[in-house]
Amino acid sequence: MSPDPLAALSIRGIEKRFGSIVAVAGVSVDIKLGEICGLTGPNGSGKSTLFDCCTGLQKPSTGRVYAQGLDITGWDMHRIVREARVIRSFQKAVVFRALSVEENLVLCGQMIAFQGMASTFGVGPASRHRVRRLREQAGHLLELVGLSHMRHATAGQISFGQQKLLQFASMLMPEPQVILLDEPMAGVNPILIDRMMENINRANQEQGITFVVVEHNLDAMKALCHRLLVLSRGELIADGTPDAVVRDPAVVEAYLAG
Amino acid sequence: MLTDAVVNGITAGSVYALVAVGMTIIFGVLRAINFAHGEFYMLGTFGAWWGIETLDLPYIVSIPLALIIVAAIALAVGVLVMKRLIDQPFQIGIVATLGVSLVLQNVIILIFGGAYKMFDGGWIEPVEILGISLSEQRILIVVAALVIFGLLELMVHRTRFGKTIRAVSQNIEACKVVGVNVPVVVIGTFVLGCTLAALSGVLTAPVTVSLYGGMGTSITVKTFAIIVMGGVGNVSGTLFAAWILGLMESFVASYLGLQFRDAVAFTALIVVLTLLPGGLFSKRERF
Amino acid sequence: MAMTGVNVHGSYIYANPRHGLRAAGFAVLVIALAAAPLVAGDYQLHALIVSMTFLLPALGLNLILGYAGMLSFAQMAFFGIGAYSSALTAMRWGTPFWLNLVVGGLAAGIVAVPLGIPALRLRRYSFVMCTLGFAVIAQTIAKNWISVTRGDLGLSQVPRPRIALWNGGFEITSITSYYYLALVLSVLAVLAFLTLVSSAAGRYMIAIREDETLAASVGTPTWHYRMIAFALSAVFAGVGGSFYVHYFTVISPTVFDPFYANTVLVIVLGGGVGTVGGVVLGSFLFVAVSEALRIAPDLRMIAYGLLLIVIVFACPEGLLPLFIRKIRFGGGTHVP
Amino acid sequence: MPTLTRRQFAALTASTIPFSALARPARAQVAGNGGPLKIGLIVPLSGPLARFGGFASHGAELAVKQINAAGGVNGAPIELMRGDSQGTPVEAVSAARRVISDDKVQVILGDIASSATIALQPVVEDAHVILLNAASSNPDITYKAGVGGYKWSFRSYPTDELRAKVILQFGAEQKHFTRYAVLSVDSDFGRGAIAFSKKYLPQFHGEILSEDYYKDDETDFRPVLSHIKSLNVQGILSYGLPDATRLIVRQILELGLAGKVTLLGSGEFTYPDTIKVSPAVLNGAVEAAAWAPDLDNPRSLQFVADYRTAYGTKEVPNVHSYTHWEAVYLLAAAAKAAGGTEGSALRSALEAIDYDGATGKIRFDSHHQAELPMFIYEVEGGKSVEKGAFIAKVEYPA
Repeated sequence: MSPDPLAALSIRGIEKRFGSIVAVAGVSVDIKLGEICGLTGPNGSGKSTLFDCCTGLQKPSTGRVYAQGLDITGWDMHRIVREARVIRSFQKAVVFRALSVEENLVLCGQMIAFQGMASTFGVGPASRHRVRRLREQAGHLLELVGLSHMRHATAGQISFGQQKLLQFASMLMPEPQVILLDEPMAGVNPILIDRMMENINRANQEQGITFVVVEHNLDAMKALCHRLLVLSRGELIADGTPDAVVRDPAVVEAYLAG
Repeated sequence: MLTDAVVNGITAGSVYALVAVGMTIIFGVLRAINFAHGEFYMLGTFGAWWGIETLDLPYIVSIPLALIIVAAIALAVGVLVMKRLIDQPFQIGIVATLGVSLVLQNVIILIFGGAYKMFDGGWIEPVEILGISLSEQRILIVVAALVIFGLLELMVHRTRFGKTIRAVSQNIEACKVVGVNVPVVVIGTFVLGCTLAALSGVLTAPVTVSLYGGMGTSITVKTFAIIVMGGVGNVSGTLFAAWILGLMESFVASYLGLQFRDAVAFTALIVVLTLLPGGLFSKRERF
Repeated sequence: MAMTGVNVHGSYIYANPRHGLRAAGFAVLVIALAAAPLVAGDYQLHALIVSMTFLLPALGLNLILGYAGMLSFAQMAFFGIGAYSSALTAMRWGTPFWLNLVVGGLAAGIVAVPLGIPALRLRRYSFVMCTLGFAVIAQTIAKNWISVTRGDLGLSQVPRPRIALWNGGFEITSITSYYYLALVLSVLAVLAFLTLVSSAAGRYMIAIREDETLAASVGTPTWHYRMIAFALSAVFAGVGGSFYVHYFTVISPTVFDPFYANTVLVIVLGGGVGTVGGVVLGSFLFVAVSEALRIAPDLRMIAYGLLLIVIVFACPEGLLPLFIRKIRFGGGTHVP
Repeated sequence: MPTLTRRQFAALTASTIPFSALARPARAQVAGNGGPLKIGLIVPLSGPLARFGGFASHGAELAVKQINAAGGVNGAPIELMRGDSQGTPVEAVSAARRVISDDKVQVILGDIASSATIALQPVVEDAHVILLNAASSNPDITYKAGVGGYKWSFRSYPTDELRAKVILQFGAEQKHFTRYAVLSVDSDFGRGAIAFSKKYLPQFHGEILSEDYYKDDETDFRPVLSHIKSLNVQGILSYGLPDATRLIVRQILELGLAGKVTLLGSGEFTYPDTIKVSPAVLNGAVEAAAWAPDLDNPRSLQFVADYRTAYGTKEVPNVHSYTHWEAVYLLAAAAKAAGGTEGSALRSALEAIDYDGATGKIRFDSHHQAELPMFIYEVEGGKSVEKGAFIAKVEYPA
């Protein structure tokens, strides 16, 4: 059970208990570099908790997580993002509502442009140059996701679907290796869902970013993912191509029972 | 001297507990720190003093009179101010209740003058218990605190109003959805909480003797410490936290010096919070 | 939706220093203030000085509350620490004024760090209580450390500021010179504040205020930045305290009383938390209101209290948004 | 060390001349210069110290009313502008600046809180306005006034050094006490008086066994009193607040300490309202006061009667009522002597004044400190009994 140093994420025996409740019951799985991997399962099956354990929001009770061989178990979230280049999204908290669309992107790019903490206090020409570069990069990304026209709008005032697109664009700013998306299509209208899938595919193909996507929308998952994982009651019950997995009797039963 | 310190701590703690429990239930439903809470304590003593001095009533009659007066004032404040705090960010509550506190304090100064008054009533004859001498009034305070906390526990867990209060403090949105009249609950809780503060004021007035407009301010600050230690919104936690604070203060004052009392109490509070961020009696932070 | 920390009201104007309107407004205000001694009497100048004295701790509170999302009552404790350390340095060693300012700011900032280590792990009300407790403890120390602070007697005849110049310098004594000193300090403080909040670090602080978890997910070391915000807010307060003590030339433990802390709180919340203009407006307006009400000493605090209640419900985001709206509708100026 | 001269109280009262006889020839100044006498009264009217500001305010207002009813000063009525200091330096200076700048007062009367008074000193110095203090106790106020620096600051209130000394002397000579506990207010008044007491303790062979200071809104003294009970002390040195005194007395009674310890110091121990709380506790209590309502002096008794007529019989004037009332009369006398209210003339008149107040002659020394007596009262049989008046010269640090 040694970690695969080439895997984008190597999850080894992750278990998470809250008192007597077991949310994740010993999951081990490798996410290969360059993959778009779906993670699904009924409500309460432990998908979000597994995400949390991989990204530092929660510490696993036992088990370890590796990113390309780097042991990131128990690291703080900000360190995982900065040093392991593994970034995640949240279901509800999507954008920084008081900031403008552009500022949201600049903020997310800062961790690369301003490495040391002292540099973040800089206001000289060098810092201004860095911010200008970030704005240029932001402008480019906004064009890609189709939000250029609302660059200066306050993020809290654009529609929820647009916020999700903004969120996605933000996550590309720090040039991550792995992106974990927590229900990117929930609450988004069909037209924007298509645009979202297009964006994910493009980022995957052009930048080689690995994706792990938690989603209930099975049709979208089938179209998007190279591989599908199914969790039920904290255990991994299926792992394979989307077509194979949706026909798996264990999966069907889990959904019917759930 | 040790028993003295314990008895002193418990009696002082009971006074704090009566004031603090009002604040904690108000906090529960409203999630707002009531900076004017000490002022209702002050109004209670002034109400009773007014009854005794101006209407020439005996102390026992002036108690309900004071409570009725304060409840009426609290109702007015509740309708005019507190009701509007529902769903507002908490700093709005701070400024608004600071305003209420300034108004109440200075209206009293305007009506009765800034000078201190003397409270002439109550049962202050000392009695000996376990070799410790204390006034009957203090025994009354401790008994009253126990009775009131018993009643409050019953109310919170057994009555419809109590259950509604708990429901509102746990999830105000859900309560609105199921048709709970949230403003009524908030105002009702506010009036109840303020009346409890006033009761504490009336009961302690015979032992604190003097009254003046600004007397509520320090009570408010101590009350904050207690409700945070007790775990905000926790009725029995408040009583124990108040007793613990009373005991702590009593020991510091007895063995270290009165001038260090508040500082040591707050240092202890900081230590407690550092170790148990949710307070002493709350499994998790509820608000 | 903040998952941790104090939930600050949702929508206000983001501090973008590039707003032309803001820069113009700031310039007009500074010019108007610079010209004030031509028309204002000593009393009015004094009131303006008091406003500017409170502006510094208010900016500090704005940083910690408006930009890092935590309500602190320790602000006036830091103000007091700055005042005491600055006064003691000046009285013992006759140090120049600018050095006293630095000493006051640094002393407050340094004390903030060990306090912040336990306090910043706390959330919301526990944090509020912790900072309130700190003010009480600071007052007790000031009262009981008699060999240094002279206890309740306080320090008096604190030297007036000496401004060192090539020709030897001069001592600030007249109210007009104090006024200009306060104005220079305030302008510098506001500029420093604007610079800070528009830097990358400022963006991180706003992110923490908005949503601490989300901020961490974009690589913000949240604890560090909250600590920095806390320490810097103390520095602002300490510098304010330093100016205060050299203006009033007296300091006693009463500086730790809730009165001061409440004044600063009202300035920030009433003016507009999370905005620089709001705090500037707040400090002038609330001192002006409290002074204007002196016409009726007996009714003064009642009226002040009523005003607080009315203002907070009429414009819960502080007075600044109200003013901006007026400008927008009245002058047709578009604020993006 | 101050030289202490003890006089018989009777002699002091005998020398008191009725106020109407005070008129003395005006100096060689043109009458009416500087306009009517305008006094800015800066005291706490809100906040926790408002309870003292109220008394001071009533006293000063009564004096103004009386003087104006009798024709005013130099033919013009006195004008009194009140300003709220909240007992804080910031508010005191703001209030003072306002009355100086807008109302053009020639005199500031105030504050009660020492820190506020000290903050006012440089302000009046720059504005060339007189500051007359009639209530603060911080010794710095006069150390740094007159030849000490501030030429415009005056204090017409006896010093706490005198107060602390006479109490210890009375305790040693009359009561033969040696064992003391301290329970004073945590302010410059309470702490300052105890600091002076420590200076004189060796001289009177006393020792302090415990030392506690209470906050001005303290309500629970039981822990301290329990501690004091275990120490077997004879006297409690208490320089405190009158309303706290009542609590202390009641809690002494509660703890069964009545008759076992004696309160000495200052805190209205001998006022009828205080004695009413518990005569058993207060019997033998010794108060050193700058003034007391039962001072056996016709002018003082008339003041008490007028005050109670004006503000309701229930309100007994306190020492601040009296000192501020007398201070207004003192200023009126100075204005009369100066023949006007022009600043420097008024100041010279104050420096030279020889004024007969209800408690004795008011004359300012080189530090602008009035030499005023301390009265010793003792509770005997539930009644306040005057034991003598003491006066001393203050010795200033070099």
